[in-house]
Amino acid sequence: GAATIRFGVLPVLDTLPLQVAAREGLFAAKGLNVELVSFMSALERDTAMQTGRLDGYFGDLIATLLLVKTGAPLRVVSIAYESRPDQRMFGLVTSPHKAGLTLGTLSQNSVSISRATIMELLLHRMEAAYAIPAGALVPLEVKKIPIRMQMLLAGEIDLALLPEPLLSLAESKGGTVLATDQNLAMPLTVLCLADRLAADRATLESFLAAYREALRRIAAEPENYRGLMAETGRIPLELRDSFPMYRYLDPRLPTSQEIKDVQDWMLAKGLLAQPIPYARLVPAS
Amino acid sequence: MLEARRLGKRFSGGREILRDVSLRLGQGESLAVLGPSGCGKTTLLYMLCGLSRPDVGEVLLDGKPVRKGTGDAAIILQDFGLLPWKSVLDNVALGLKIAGIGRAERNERARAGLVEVGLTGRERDWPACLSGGEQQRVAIARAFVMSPRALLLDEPFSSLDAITREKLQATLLAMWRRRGVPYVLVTHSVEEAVYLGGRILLLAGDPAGVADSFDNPGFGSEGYRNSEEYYGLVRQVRAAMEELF
Amino acid sequence: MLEARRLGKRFSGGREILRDVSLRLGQGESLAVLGPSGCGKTTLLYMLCGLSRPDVGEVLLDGKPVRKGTGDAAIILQDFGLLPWKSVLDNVALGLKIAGIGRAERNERARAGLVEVGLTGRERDWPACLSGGEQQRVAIARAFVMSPRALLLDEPFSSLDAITREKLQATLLAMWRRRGVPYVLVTHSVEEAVYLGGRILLLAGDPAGVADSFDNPGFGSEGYRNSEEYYGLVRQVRAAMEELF
Amino acid sequence: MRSWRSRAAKIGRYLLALLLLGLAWKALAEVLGSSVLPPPEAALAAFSRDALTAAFWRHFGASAFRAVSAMLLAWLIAFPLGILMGGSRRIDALLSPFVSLTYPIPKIVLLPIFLLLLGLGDASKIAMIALILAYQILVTTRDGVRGVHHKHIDSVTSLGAGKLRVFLDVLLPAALPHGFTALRLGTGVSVAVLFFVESFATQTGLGYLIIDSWGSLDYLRMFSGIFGMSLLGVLLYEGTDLLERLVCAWRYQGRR
Amino acid sequence: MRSWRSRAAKIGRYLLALLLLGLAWKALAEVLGSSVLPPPEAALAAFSRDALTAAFWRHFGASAFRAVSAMLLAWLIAFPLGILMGGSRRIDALLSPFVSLTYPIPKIVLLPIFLLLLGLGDASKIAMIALILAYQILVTTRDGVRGVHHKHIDSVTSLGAGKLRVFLDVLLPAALPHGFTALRLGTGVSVAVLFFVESFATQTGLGYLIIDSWGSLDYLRMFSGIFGMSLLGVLLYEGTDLLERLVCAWRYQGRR
Ligand SMILES: Nc1ncnc2c1ncn2[C@@H]1O[C@H](COP(=O)(O)OP(=O)(O)OP(=O)(O)O)[C@@H](O)[C@H]1O
Ligand SMILES: Nc1ncnc2c1ncn2[C@@H]1O[C@H](COP(=O)(O)OP(=O)(O)OP(=O)(O)O)[C@@H](O)[C@H]1O
Ligand SMILES: [Mg+2]
Ligand SMILES: [Mg+2]
Repeated sequence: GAATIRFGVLPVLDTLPLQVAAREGLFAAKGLNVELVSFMSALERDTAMQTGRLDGYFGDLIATLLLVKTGAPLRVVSIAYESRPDQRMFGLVTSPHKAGLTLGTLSQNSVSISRATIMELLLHRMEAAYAIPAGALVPLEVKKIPIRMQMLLAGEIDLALLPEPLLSLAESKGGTVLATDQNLAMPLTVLCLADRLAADRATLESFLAAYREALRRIAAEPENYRGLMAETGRIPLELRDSFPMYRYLDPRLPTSQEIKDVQDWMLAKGLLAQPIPYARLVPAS
Repeated sequence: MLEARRLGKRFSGGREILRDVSLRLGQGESLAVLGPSGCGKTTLLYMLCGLSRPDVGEVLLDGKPVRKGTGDAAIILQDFGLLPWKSVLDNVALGLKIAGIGRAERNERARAGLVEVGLTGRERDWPACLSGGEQQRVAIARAFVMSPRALLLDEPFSSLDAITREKLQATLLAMWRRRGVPYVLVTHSVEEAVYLGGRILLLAGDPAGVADSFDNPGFGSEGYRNSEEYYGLVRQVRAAMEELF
Repeated sequence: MLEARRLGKRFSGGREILRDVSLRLGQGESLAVLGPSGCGKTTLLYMLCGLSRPDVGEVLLDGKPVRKGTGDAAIILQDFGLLPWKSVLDNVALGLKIAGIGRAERNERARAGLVEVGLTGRERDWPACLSGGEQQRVAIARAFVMSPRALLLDEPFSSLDAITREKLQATLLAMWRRRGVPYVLVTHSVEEAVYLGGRILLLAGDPAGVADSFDNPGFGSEGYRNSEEYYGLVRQVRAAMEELF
Repeated sequence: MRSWRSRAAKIGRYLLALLLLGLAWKALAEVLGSSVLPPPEAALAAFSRDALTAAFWRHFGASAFRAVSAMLLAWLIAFPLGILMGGSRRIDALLSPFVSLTYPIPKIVLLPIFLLLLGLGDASKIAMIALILAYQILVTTRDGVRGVHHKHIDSVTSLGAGKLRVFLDVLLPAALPHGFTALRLGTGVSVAVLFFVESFATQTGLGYLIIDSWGSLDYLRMFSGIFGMSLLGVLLYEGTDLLERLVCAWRYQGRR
Repeated sequence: MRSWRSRAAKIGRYLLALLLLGLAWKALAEVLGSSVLPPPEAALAAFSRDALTAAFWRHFGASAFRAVSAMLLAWLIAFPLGILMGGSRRIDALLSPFVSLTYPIPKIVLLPIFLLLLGLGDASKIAMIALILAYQILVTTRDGVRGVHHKHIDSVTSLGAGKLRVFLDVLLPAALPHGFTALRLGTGVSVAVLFFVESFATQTGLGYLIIDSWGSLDYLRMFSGIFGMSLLGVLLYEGTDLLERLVCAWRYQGRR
């Protein structure tokens, strides 16, 4: 058959359509041989991508831009998840021990994030969107998300920026969600393919078609996929039944403005030295 | 007063080494033990000072069971037992240190001990830099500077030249005369046994036991080694050995 | 033919141990070395077999510089040098194994060697389970089963009882008669030196050198130990020692 | 071979240790609250449940395979090298700088190179564990061999042994106990590294199980994984002990 | 004390090792031709630049402080315990099961407990490194002390020594070389663990520097961090060597 496309994924909710497409043979039906390779953290996934051991991956825009900066032959082929008003993916949540905190009473409270990732950008955007004064939040680097979560629940840190389903879990344990990504209107995660695959029209079309088919199936029978979502998105046991089934938008490319917004922030942070042309980031049309 | 009552010993392998060995050694007495190589002499001394426990019988020092770790019965081990990580001086002073004697005094006594065995100037050397005979002399000094209630010597002069050996035999006797410490001497030299042992024990057999014993009242005196009595006993012991071993 | 030419040795500490020691030992000859404890006898043997390099002078075996790791000059080390991780049999067979002799043959020869030193039945024991004298006998067996071009013995019988010692002295002489292997024997027993050394060397001084030497043509013969000649030489050597040491 | 009685005593001591650890755990769990530490009885119950599933043993087997292969690989390379370095001042002087310069590099950062050379599969995982173990085996063995008494080497040399035989008859047996120490150390290290290398490109292994459950804060499943690791560790550790008793029998001799 | 000449030779060998490692690196970089492995000269240039900044030395100092404190702490606890276990069959039989049961637990999973008990600061970081080191020191020391020849103990006992003096005069000195081996092992381990513990609640330390640059795919800065780790490791390693030569002088004696 066709050469294997090894596609790196993380155990997060955004990857459900990919999991469905892989499990239900949707890629195969389009003549593609896609193998999902799971990673526990972005660091190792990026390294595998960079060393050419992956042919595509799921990740956030920041990681993608950094990878392209270091010369990884990679194109964004679609947004995987973008923030939307009716569904939250990230949020700023207080520790159960600090449940009384509100946006107005923040002052020098520690918030744990992980630097140079989408987390830091989200915090930046939330501060702007919710008019949180500078200095009200003191970022505290904690790379490992489970540790971040545990420290929050134990009250060692005041707030944390967490993805779903951990956000809901923190909330269920008594934390208060102060801010979410719902109104930020920004793409959060993307699907990328190696240059050579993205340049091949037929492959690209087949890939996206399979992905669309997965979206269609999820939308048609969401409850059929609860188990898969719980397993691949690592939904804690106690939330498994109550957790809402996530909805996903049709694939589309990020616009040049959306990319520019992210790049501007990265340039300001020193993560990028110069902007990467939009044409270098998306498949040649 | 050191007393061993019907000692018996076998090793874990199951071999019985010693059976029914008894001896008594009062204050101011001495005992020389002769026996073929591997008969159990070292094993006997280990039991006499409590380092090893007999399977049968008991060892009493002044009426109480001997216990290891008291230093009551000092032993010169066959393989010297010097600590490689201590200097010669510290090795000699070790027993004194354990007895709780202050640094200044114990170093002085250790230095005197080293002079006595002819190792002046070697205080700061490591044992590994010493010749076999020098190591043996350090072990001798280490036992001699102590004040034990009994002294056990396991072939203490085996690696020494004749002159040094005679000098140290004299030192042993002088010490014994001065302090009256009873000693047990294991040796392979019949001459040495007869010169130094107030009583001579022959161990032999399998398992070994006391096969023969000789009283030797004249031992250790000035001209004894040139006396008829001495030669006679040497011959007598040798004859017994030739028969037994 | 073993030849040492004006050997000198000092240790890293700076102490000069030996100076200007020469000796020659032809096929079928033998040499006994006497000297006070710590004078450098062991050091000399180490140089003779190439284990240690002299700072001055050279050692020739059959005209060629002696090299370590050839097994040409076998040595019985003062501290036996048994390998604790090898059984008694394997220790004895070690030299043969190194010489490339097959397992069956070397085990047979090693077993015979053990019989000769009176350790039948101990083949499978570990050295740590042996008494001092038993260890020494294993070391003797190990050297005797080999076929070296020269044999160096460092106080080989020091831990043995008189009977065993005499038996093994006889074994050494028998081997020497059979194969003519020249040997150098370091000992502290004047009697042993006079019985076994075709030539007797006295080392003494600081640094030590050859202080005296005695020819001893009658050595090793049947009744030598009861002869006037023997007693005379023993007395003569002892007198020289008393003067020198 | 030791008797059944002493073996029973050993098992008894293990049970005692388990009991005491359980009590300490219980106390700690009470103090800290269950957000980081589930109560031991719950964890034990979950473990007993999981231990009956084939999935658990698949994880166990995958980890055991990786750990044991890595230990073997590391040992085969590092043990002889350690002996060489410990046995020869010259070789040691030459190679030591390489060791001390590269040893402190956190090997994790070499992951890219491993991925480049060996891919995403078990090979790179095993190589990574083996690399970390190899350093430890090397240092332990070398230091141990350095302590070999010179008289043993003299003794064998005087019998005609060249370098090879000194290596085989002295350095190798003298190094064995240290090699076993290194292996014992290695059981813990390889299990710790497993935890790291099973976080990429695999969905099997106890390390994966632990990280995955940690990520979803499923502490009970996580502790099943930890129990599994502990079990694996004990097996490797006691296995090493047993092997040592067989191979280094001479060490257990000579007491009076 | 060794002479200046031998010290110069040592530095020479270090330079040689650096050169060879550089060449190997260069070759690997050429062959792999990947951005994950920058050419050594670029990394070196970046390092020389960074090494002139105060920030770099702040990272270095923070890591050095954590590593050295952890090594001290671990040693103070585990070394005496190792001697006790190695010196007494009874104590060993009782405590060994605790070691073999808990040693294989990846200590990382205990991090939350440390954080709760000790807070987010340096204390929990140091404790975590120390815990991992302590196991290694314990096992190495215990195994080493087990190998002490019984005659040394007999000898001191016969002079009247009780357990305390046997401990101080025999087991302790006999254990020292093994303690140093453990410290040498520890240099590498503590640096590796630094890499992990500096990934939370700190913005100083070489581990942080490395992960942060790795995360932002800034490989040159990452290699500066790695160089820093290597430097730190060499200093600790050679420091241990020096200390051993001073404390265990008797080990370097007795060759002919
Ligand atoms: N490694 C060393 N470093 C320094 N000095 C040493 C070393 N080895 C031996 N010596 C010294 O060299 C001298 C000669 O030692 P050697 O072992 O040759 O004596 P020996 O004549 O065999 O004595 P013995 O009869 O006691 O066996 C001794 O004084 C000893 O202390
Ligand atoms: N740990 C042990 N296990 C088994 N057998 C042992 C052990 N230690 C000693 N033996 C055996 O016990 C016997 C007596 O040993 P011991 O050392 O007491 O002899 P010895 O009379 O002192 O001999 P030597 O004169 O050679 O020193 C020997 O045959 C020896 O092999
Ligand atoms: Mg004995
Ligand atoms: Mg000597």
